[in-house]
Amino acid sequence: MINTRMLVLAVAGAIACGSSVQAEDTFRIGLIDPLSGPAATTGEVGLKTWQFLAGEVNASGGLNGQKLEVVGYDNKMNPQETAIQAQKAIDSGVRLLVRANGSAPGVALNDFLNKFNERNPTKQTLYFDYAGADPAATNEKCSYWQIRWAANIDMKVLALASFLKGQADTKKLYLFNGDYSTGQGIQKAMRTNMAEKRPDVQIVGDELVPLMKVNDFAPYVEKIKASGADTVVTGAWGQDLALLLKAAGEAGLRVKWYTFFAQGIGSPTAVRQSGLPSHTVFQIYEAHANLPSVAYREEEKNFRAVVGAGQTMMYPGSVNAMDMFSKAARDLKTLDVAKIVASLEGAKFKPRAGGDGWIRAEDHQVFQPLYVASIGPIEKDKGFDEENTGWGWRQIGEVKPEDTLVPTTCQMKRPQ
Amino acid sequence: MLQLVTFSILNGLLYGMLLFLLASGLTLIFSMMGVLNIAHASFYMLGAYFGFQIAKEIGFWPALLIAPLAVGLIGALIERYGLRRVHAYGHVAELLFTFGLAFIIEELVQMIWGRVPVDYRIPAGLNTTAFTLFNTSYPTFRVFILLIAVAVFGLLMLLVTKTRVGLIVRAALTQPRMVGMLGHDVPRIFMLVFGLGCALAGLAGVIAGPVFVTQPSMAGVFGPILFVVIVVGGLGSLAGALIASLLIGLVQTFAVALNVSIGTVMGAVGISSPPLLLDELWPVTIAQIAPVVPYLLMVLLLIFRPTGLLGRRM
Amino acid sequence: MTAHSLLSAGSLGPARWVNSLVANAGFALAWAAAAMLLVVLPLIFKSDSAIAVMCIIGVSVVFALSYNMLLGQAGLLSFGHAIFFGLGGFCAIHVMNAVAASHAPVPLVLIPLVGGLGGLFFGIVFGSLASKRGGTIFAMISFGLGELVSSAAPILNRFFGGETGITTDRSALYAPFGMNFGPQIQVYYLIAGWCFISSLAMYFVTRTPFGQIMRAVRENPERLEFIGCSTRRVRFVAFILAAFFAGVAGALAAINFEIMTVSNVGGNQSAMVVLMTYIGGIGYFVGPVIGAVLITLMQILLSDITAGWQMYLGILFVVVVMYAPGGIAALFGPEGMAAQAWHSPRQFVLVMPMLLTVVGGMLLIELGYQVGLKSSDGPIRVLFGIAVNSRSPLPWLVGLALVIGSFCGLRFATAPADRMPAVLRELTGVPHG
Amino acid sequence: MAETSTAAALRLDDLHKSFGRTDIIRGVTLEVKQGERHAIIGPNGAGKSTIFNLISGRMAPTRGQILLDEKRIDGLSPFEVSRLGLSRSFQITNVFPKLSVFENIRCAVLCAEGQAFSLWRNLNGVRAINERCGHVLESIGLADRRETLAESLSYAEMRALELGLTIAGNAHVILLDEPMAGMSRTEGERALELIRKISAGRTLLLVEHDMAVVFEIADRISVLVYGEIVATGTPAEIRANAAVQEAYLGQAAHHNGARP
Repeated sequence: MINTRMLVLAVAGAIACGSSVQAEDTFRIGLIDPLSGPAATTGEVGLKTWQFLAGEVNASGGLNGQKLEVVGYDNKMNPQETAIQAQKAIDSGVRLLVRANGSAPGVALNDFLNKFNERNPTKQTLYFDYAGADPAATNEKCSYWQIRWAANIDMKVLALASFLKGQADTKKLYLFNGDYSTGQGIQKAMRTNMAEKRPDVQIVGDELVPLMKVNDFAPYVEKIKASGADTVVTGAWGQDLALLLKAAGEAGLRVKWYTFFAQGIGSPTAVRQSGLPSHTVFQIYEAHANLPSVAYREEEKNFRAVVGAGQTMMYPGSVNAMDMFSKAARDLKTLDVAKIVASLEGAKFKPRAGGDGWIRAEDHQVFQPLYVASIGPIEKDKGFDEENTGWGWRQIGEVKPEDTLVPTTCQMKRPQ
Repeated sequence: MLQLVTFSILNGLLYGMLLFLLASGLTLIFSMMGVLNIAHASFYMLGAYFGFQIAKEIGFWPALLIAPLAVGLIGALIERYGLRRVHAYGHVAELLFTFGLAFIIEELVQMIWGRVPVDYRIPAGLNTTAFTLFNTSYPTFRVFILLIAVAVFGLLMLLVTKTRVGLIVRAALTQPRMVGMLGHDVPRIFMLVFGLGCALAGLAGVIAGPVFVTQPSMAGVFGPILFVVIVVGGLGSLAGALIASLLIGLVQTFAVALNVSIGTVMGAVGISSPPLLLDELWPVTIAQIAPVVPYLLMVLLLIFRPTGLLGRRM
Repeated sequence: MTAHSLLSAGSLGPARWVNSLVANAGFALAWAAAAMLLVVLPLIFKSDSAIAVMCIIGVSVVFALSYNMLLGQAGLLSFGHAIFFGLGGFCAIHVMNAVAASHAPVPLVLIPLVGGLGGLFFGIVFGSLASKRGGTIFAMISFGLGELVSSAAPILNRFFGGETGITTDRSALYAPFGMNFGPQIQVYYLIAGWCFISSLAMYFVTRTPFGQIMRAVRENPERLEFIGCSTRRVRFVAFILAAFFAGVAGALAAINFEIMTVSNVGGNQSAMVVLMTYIGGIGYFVGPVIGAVLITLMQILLSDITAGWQMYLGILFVVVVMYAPGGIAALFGPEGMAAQAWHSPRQFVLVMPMLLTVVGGMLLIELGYQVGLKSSDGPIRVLFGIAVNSRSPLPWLVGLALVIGSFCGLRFATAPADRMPAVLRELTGVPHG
Repeated sequence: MAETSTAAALRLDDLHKSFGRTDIIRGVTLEVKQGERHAIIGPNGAGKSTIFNLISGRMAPTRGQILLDEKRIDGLSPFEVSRLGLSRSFQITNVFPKLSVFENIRCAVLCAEGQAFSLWRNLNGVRAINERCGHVLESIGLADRRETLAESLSYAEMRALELGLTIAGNAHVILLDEPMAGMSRTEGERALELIRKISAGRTLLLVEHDMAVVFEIADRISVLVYGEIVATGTPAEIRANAAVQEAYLGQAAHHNGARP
């Protein structure tokens, strides 16, 4: 039978590649993110970021005599693929997984680890979500084995609302989001928060557009125009954001754009191309290249030196994650992730970006200051620009972590 | 409101004409060779990237000429050395060949230009506003696209109706075998038509690239809608393709403009209470499902009138 | 589509029919051997990930075989087969959660059946529309339906669970004899069992009268009408059978991953099964099995080694379509190239230049990625254990030389055509005698 | 001469078919008796094939009725007509190219036996079916070719298989569309024998250009000119019929010219 012959060969191959040998003195970190296909751009930056951070740790003598190595696993943005890649990583000795892109893979990984760590107590594995935005991952789908180092979208919306409180010129608000969980989340949270913080603001439009399916946003732009909005809050990202801004630029729509994902790859370029006037596109995020914090700008400089001048360090969460992980490892003198996660519960820390941060024990959600910035021309060596567009972020507001406190529904199952 | 309608029409026309640029080539190829070229949108993408590269090196205007030719040439070569040998194995094999081709082209584009959108800008000369209606400016470049599309449509019609080649093509639409019998080199005609179709797609890419985003996923975004167009228009009918393109362009833009929910629509036709399990559809607005509408149209049409609006064969 | 146009859809020609009759005694043995293999595999490959990989392969095998019922047997090219894989899986996962919640004494082992019935149900719904016509129209309807479902799914949050999908815990179900299917190995045997049963069932379908009629509708639907058989009904039955087994596969996936998301009904999933089935070979029963194993491994493992795994997939597919329309199975089949190659040294020699072509091609592709997409990683790329500088012209020249040289070598070496098996003749472009 | 009863096996009643504005069949009324061999002749473009397509369900008539054993069949789809016991052959050979001769016949038998959708029995296990296929193969003289692919048969063999497919079912009325087309003399002889054999005990409606064959085999002949029957009768009567002479022979030159 051919199929049997094939199967043997195939699986033999699988093993050959699957379980690669690891040196004794290296601690391997598995990054599970899209490394092929359209979403790979973000995944690759994530991989570079973690390899950069691991390099820093190694330069400072590694952790407890062990060098860090970051290995990428391609989950193709697919939750099921995420599970199998996690399995592969753990098999090859990985005990710390990191991941950021897409909420489905995130939830899948939480789910996988909850069961896996229970079923295989000897191979318990920790997982850092270094940029995930889906609230579910720290609410109904939360996991003891996950720590989320980025603010989830509910927190960001809350923060934005409290920022807009101080923005008198925002009177007519238009909500423009993708028709998927995060988009719907933004829509809902914005409405409730604005009603509470700025009841005077009138929500003149509320759009949910199918994800990555719209070719021409001009009709939507016409609609926004017709609504007479002065401010648009959008969770659009990547292609959708680019097309939206482009159409707006063409039609000469002049509003303030408050975005959640404008630091994403290609988006600064898109802003630049759109022909929109400077400092009309805003983002709210854990950091930006031109923060007041000297320490962070230093890190940004080193990062760009390694990865390329155009690429900002777009995952500040990973910096905190690596800092806190190595600190815990050194304090406890161990790399046993079970001990480490236990020690991190409720831990307080000082983010390099500035301010205070802490890991909430109930849901392992990290709280830290968020920054509102607008993009516009940056003079040479007066700061970093984005993607070599000559435009960069300028801070216009900071939101204290206390103003991002959202309750959690997480019922965490802690191992006995 | 009037403003919304006017600009919806304008944008609908623009989008429709772009669709037509692609659909015309696709439908020609299909009706002549019986090949449903799944990779057609990939040639549109190639056009955009070539356009971007050439515009960067030499300038936009040369790109407008060279890029489509290059894409057409590639298309012809693929037909000659790929599709033609597969032809012997029948239509399924041909379909699958183009299916695999789409895969490869997307990967090639990523390999060469990366996965990030490239900075393909509207040429300075055309980056102005053509006219301003109800204090909304309409960009010159969109007008330019419209003009090009209309011009191409005109030329295509001339080619098909007035020239000898067109005569053969039209004959081949209905009587492919007979044309061969009449001693025409049918394979060569196929090659030319395939090249022409790809060139048209390439042209669409060159002019659409700056308006939309030029990135590896652009083929995947445009591809499916194309089949809707040629099916709705009727396989093998240029006029049909035009009508369908405009129809879908307008349907999509207006669906966006509407703020009606399915519930209200259903209520209007007398189905007030949602059927089991579908009740969460009721609050969904037409704008939300705008991009789904064409596929509904396509399936219904295929089931009840597979010849499409103006289709001849099948 | 004309009957002629479906020649590529493989066939069980008399030669092979005789073989299968002769093999009739042997085939029971073969299946027994396959069963044995499924049992012992996890004893050979113990690592968790190996077992996990084999689980996924099992799922893909069932899925691909179900697809080949349409494409290989009935000659129906569907671009929306994932609908039934996904919907079956979702039905299964909802039932699993319901069972777990109500503590009903339903063992996990029966869940794939639920998936199958789910697939069957939706198969009947969509099949009644799609089976109206064959050929290209069918392909397009299936495509349209696929797009419809996959674009409607994100809106129907209750059934599809939105973006995060629906999760479950297989070990929460009623577990007789302490089999709670927590450990992957238990899941493996569940999947292996169902894979074996489904494959056997699908094999038997090909040997029933209906199997014969399916091949007839593939060959010449019109004639079948005139000898008194409703082709629409044939297409319909074939469609719902395929949908049933796709549903089973979906349920197995749900059990294995304990999560289903909208991506499972998506176009990508539909595309993958086309690739698997066709690359494996639609003319042989084992074809899809080979394809499923190969493509699944490529998906899971190749992505670690190279950024261009999809490129290789696409090229492999196109090469198969162009040069080996019978698929990989045909190469090993009775008149296959490889089959000859084994026992004819002359042709075994020819396998060498082919391999060289492949090596050269890989070299060029990897270099391409290094200078293009991966340029930020620097010019050096380690290939076949050698560090290659993608900036220097030498490796490029080597690659080109390998490809062109060995390809030309093939063309010369393989004349005269008449002494060559068909596939090789195709491969080397020598015109038929 | 087969015995002829008075009951009509097939009756066409004022049958019309028009494509767009052009009328192809213009009120054909025709009665084929049980067990008779009836031939339709007429110049090219008279509408012979159209009549076959109407009877066999390939097309629906614009007006008029078709009765098989006094039951209306007009407008039914081909497989329904075939189920009612009427089966046809095609002028251009129309078989299952990639299936073996045996499989070809077996398909027809399975359909006729209502076994087409049986999913619970082994194909080779159904002895009755296989034996019946054997008989059919015997009767069309392809027994020794049973495992050959249909596409690799000789032309004459293919025509035989075509007939085999037509009679393999339970059809008691068979329509043969130019069974002799493109055959050499000797092949023709054998084909003629074959037709005689298979039409025994069946009702036969035949369209054929080879007049020798028609006048030799047919019990009755109908002459179709421009979609109308100008005459029906025994070969002798037709020979004698002036109208036919005029209408038909007038065409002869053109008609022969048109022969392949």
